[in-house]
Amino acid sequence: MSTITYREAMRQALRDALTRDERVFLIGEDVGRYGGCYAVSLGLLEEFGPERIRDAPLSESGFVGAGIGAALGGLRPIVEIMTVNFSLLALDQIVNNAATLLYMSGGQFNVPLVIRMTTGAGRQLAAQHSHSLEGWYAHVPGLRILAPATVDDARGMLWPSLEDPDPVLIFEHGGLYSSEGALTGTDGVDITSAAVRRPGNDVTIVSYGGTLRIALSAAEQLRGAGVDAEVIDLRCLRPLDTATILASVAHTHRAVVVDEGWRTGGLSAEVAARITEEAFYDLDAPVARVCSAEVPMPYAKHLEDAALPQPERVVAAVRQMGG
Amino acid sequence: MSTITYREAMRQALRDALTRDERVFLIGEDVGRYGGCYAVSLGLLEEFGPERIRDAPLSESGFVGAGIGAALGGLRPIVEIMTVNFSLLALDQIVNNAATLLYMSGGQFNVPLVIRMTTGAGRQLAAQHSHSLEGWYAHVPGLRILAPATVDDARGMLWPSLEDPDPVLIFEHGGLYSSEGALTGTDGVDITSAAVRRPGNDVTIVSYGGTLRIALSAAEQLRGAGVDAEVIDLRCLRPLDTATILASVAHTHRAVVVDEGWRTGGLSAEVAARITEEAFYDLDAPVARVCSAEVPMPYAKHLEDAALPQPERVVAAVRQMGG
Amino acid sequence: MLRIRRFEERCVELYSRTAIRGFLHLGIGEEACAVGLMQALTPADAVVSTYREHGHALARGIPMRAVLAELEGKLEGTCRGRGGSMHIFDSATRFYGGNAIVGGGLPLAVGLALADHLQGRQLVTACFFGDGAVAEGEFHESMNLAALWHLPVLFCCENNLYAMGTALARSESETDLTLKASSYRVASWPVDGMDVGAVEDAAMHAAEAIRGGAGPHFLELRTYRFRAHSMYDPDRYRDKGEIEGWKHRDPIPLTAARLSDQGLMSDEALERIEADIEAEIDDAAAFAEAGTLEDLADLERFVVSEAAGMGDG
Amino acid sequence: MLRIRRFEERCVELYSRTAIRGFLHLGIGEEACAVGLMQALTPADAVVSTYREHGHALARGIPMRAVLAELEGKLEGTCRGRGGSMHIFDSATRFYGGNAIVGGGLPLAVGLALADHLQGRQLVTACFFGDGAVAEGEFHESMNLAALWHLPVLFCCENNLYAMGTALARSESETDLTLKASSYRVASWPVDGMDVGAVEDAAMHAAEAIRGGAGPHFLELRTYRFRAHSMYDPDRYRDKGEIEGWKHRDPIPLTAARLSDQGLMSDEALERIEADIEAEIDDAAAFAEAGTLEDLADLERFVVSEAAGMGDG
Ligand SMILES: Cc1ncc(C[n+]2csc(CCOP(=O)(O)OP(=O)(O)O)c2C)c(N)n1
Ligand SMILES: Cc1ncc(C[n+]2csc(CCOP(=O)(O)OP(=O)(O)O)c2C)c(N)n1
Ligand SMILES: [Mg+2]
Ligand SMILES: [Mg+2]
Repeated sequence: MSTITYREAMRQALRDALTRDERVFLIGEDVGRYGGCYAVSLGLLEEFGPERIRDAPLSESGFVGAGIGAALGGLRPIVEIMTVNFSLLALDQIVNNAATLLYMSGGQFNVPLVIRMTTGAGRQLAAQHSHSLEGWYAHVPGLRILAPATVDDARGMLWPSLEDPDPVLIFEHGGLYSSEGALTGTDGVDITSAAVRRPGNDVTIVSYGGTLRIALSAAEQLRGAGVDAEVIDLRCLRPLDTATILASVAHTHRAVVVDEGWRTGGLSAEVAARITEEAFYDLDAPVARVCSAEVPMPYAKHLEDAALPQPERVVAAVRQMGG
Repeated sequence: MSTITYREAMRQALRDALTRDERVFLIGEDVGRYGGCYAVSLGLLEEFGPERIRDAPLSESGFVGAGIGAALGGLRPIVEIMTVNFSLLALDQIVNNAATLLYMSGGQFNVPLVIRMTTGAGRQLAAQHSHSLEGWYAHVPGLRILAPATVDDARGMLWPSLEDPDPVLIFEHGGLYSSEGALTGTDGVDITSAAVRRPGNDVTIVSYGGTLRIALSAAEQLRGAGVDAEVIDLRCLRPLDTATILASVAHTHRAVVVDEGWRTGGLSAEVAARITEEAFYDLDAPVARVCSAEVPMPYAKHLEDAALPQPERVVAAVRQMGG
Repeated sequence: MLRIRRFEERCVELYSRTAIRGFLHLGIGEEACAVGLMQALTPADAVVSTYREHGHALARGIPMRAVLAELEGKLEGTCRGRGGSMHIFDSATRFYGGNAIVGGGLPLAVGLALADHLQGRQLVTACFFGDGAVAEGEFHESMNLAALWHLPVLFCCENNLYAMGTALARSESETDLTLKASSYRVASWPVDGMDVGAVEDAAMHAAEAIRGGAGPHFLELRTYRFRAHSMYDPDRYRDKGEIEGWKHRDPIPLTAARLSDQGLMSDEALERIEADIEAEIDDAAAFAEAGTLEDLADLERFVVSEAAGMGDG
Repeated sequence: MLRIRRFEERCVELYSRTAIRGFLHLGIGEEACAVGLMQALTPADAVVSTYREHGHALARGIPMRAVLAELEGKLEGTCRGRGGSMHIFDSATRFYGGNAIVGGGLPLAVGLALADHLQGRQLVTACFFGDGAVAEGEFHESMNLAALWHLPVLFCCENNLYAMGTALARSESETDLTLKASSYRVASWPVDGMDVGAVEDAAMHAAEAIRGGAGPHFLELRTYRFRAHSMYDPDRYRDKGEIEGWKHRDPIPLTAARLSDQGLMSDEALERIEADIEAEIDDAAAFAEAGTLEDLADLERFVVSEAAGMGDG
């Protein structure tokens, strides 16, 4: 069993997809000559040529829309938006075209498109480069939203996403690219369900993407204090795998949601609302949320650290609910 | 006490603001010569001239950004985005500039800007013209989000919004423009708190903007069935007036949230999560949500009706919780 | 053209009888653009349109029955009644909508052309949009991408001089739209959009060049809409004289006169055509009226593909 | 220019010592653009910049101490450490950032100019952006708005031939950016961005015209960055020869040589200037290092204005 970085896992997934299916191509800013803003696609230009590793000018709406059109035209585009921050410029195309064409056309035109983008904060990139807006995308019917948190998911989610006849958005947390893990397989993974990353009995910690590490670290700290936490990795943010969450809560009777997005109206609100709706009488305490402070992300490290969810805040939330 | 349409109330508010403060101007697509897509600004061009009633080309990002710049430059712009559907094209400017400049500049540059837009469905305008995305905006720190549901609020919210030193977004539900009501005053109204539109004892129905009518109609139906519902109009979607909601729930022990947005990750999730967090032990049943079906809005009337929240669905939700 | 004109006139009636609802945008006056342009396309080519697309849809060959049923929200419509007037789609003719976001179709056209290009197909993607769309950022991004990558897109700008109530001169600092196209190195020329022959010639010429690998082309079709922007528009922003002036250039009488001058169409023939058209419209109207409504149980169908079987929400 | 160059060189050191973090974009090689341009502005004019803005900030007169303290995330920085390298703001000099969204500042400049125009002030808003930004829709929308409304914007495109690793020719179908400006009827001309005198002359000329009511102007400042895009960039996409070639046109030795040829600067004077600059940088570095950190209790300050007292969240 080999150890590999998240970045390398994504690159393998890309290479694999490009090799397996001629219709697949990668398009985005600096994916080719530069090798990808986060070096994910480094070397692919040399391997697959400029037609299939296509550098796009700075025009997010244009090339995301072009990806949608290319999908309509029979290809299987992988569009890379450098980061979620810039995806706002392409949001109209994603919401009003990619997510909508199939329904609006009465079932005639599906959009087999994959959009990848980096998300998250933690590297002192300040307000305009630190958004966690995957929760917004998870609001939109017609989209599948994935958040690989492990190297296996980074490696395994792309191919089934390309096989999905509808648009799939993959959010890669910027803080994960250099993280390492053991790759257990190279086949596609299930992209419909959440995973229990650590079984436990006393409290359910719900996390995804960049917050899985935080949840696991909090669980370790809690173990020291005699609290046995179960950690869930949502993996698929839309549609949400409510069943896995509910099964856990039925068992632990308590839940904390850890989300790097802002608290108000974030994905954490939906998870909390669902748990409460479906498992109200199982709960011993209200579902807690540990999210980012409701501020544009500040640059200074001490401020950024204070704004972001930290394991200690998760531990504190659990303790507060008497868990 | 005069009766007046919501449209006319908005127009009076605009005229009043333009008269009171020379720095105020209105900018947007077809606000001038055409008279406004929903005829809100009809006649204002003749009254205030083309410099202050400024028709903008189709370039949402451009003219919204220009509004932000003009606010930085000492003016008090009112930017009209024809409908929330097109606001996606300007979202980057709103999130990354309007909402962020004050914080990012360490308190130096506030943005005294008002953005108005029509929201909502119900007129068979189909998938790309029927969004209710105010919940997204309510996610963003630095913005104040208002949703006038009555003629008094349509008349009274604009001036205090212009006095707010920070960006305020006003969402006007398209189905309300022709509705009539009694105007009780022309002074500015409070833009920080929710209102109890109908006092009651048995269940709290939380609504805003276009769903207030639905909530009130449901309350009437419930009265017939012996259930005395309290109806809350949120009015201000960010910051949320949690206190008013909690006071009601403390009294009724049950709550339904009625929201025209999609259910997953919508504003309704936040309201439900807050109530549960803060009033868990007051609740006799989990908070229910009545939202739009998770579909791109269909054109056909029977499908659109089925997709939208209706009083009957609110009644059913209340009955289901044993209220 | 006459078929489109009469069809849309019937739409007005149906709208006042509330059989059609929502926004209804008519292309009355602009029929020569749709009809002339489509002559240059093969069935395998693709079309991307706007919310003012009845003419494009009919000229492209989508059956009138299905179009009208769609406008009436019926299951038998092109989109099962989910789209309505602004969203006609048809896979059989590669008609990719019907887009109600101004400028929203342009990037799609770039992508469709990219797919043809990468798959080595000598096809054209015709992309319609209005003069108003030219101010949107998506116009700019799409023109640049298509030109940079030499893609087979035929940009068809229906310049009817107004975007709702905004005249072109109050929307563009440079009102010669062909100059704009040139700034992307896109070959472009202005065309009399009221002359169906001129549109056809220009489109043929452009499509041929595109198929030959000459990259994107831009046609500025100079036209005019005789009616208001939509059924909601009181049309306060235009001079009645201006409208009347343009009516002298109505493509339908112009074409009829030309054909009859050339001895190609007798009065009788014209009458017969009118009768045939009326019969077709009556038939379509009866079809639409008799149409059924999508089952409410199917409200959530097609949010995701059925093949996927993975569900949403 | 030398002051900016030495300042940025110190930034590199501070970055490797981790005193500066996040993204750091240097303008080394491009100093003549910032310095030349600012000569044409009065203190009342406005500046909108990008994430590569140290040079603009210093040339505009923002104290070096405050800039460096900002880069180090200190309370004494221009933005209390909330902004960092990409977000320098200064109300005293009307410096409106520091924008990390490519193209995001352009509409702001249009609005600032609109405010001046509507309030009858004869001011100029100078808006910096790179060649990469030209492909964005916001460039297009902003150029059109400024031109349509005759607004006093000076568009300053720092064309350094690359957007990260993407060469201009792989980003624009038309690489002559002045032609693009012309397509909006915006007066424009190319300028040798390595020649501070040429930049100053062009900026003076344009600013004067703008103040005289001639509407927006566009300067294409042809320049080059000697270093990588950011500290993270391994700079694999450029030929070393290309970089070396441009180094012969380094504005600093060029200017020094010119001044000494003209007898305007002795070697001694240059040494003195170097020494003064070093002293200023040392002082700024000491100031920044001694700076304090914002109190954590103030994390949520300035999300909304304090005057408002209405809170958020
Ligand atoms: C992005 C966007 N902004 C605004 C609108 C509202 N709107 C619909 S049509 C229209 C005018 C478009 O004019 P033009 O492109 O010239 O097309 P025409 O209607 O003249 O055919 C406007 C402003 C919209 N649908 N989409
Ligand atoms: C909208 C957006 N897309 C992508 C990026 C990532 N990015 C940052 S700088 C840059 C290149 C910009 O090039 P240019 O405008 O030429 O400015 P330069 O860096 O050369 O000064 C890119 C792609 C961004 N910041 N914003
Ligand atoms: Mg038009
Ligand atoms: Mg550049």
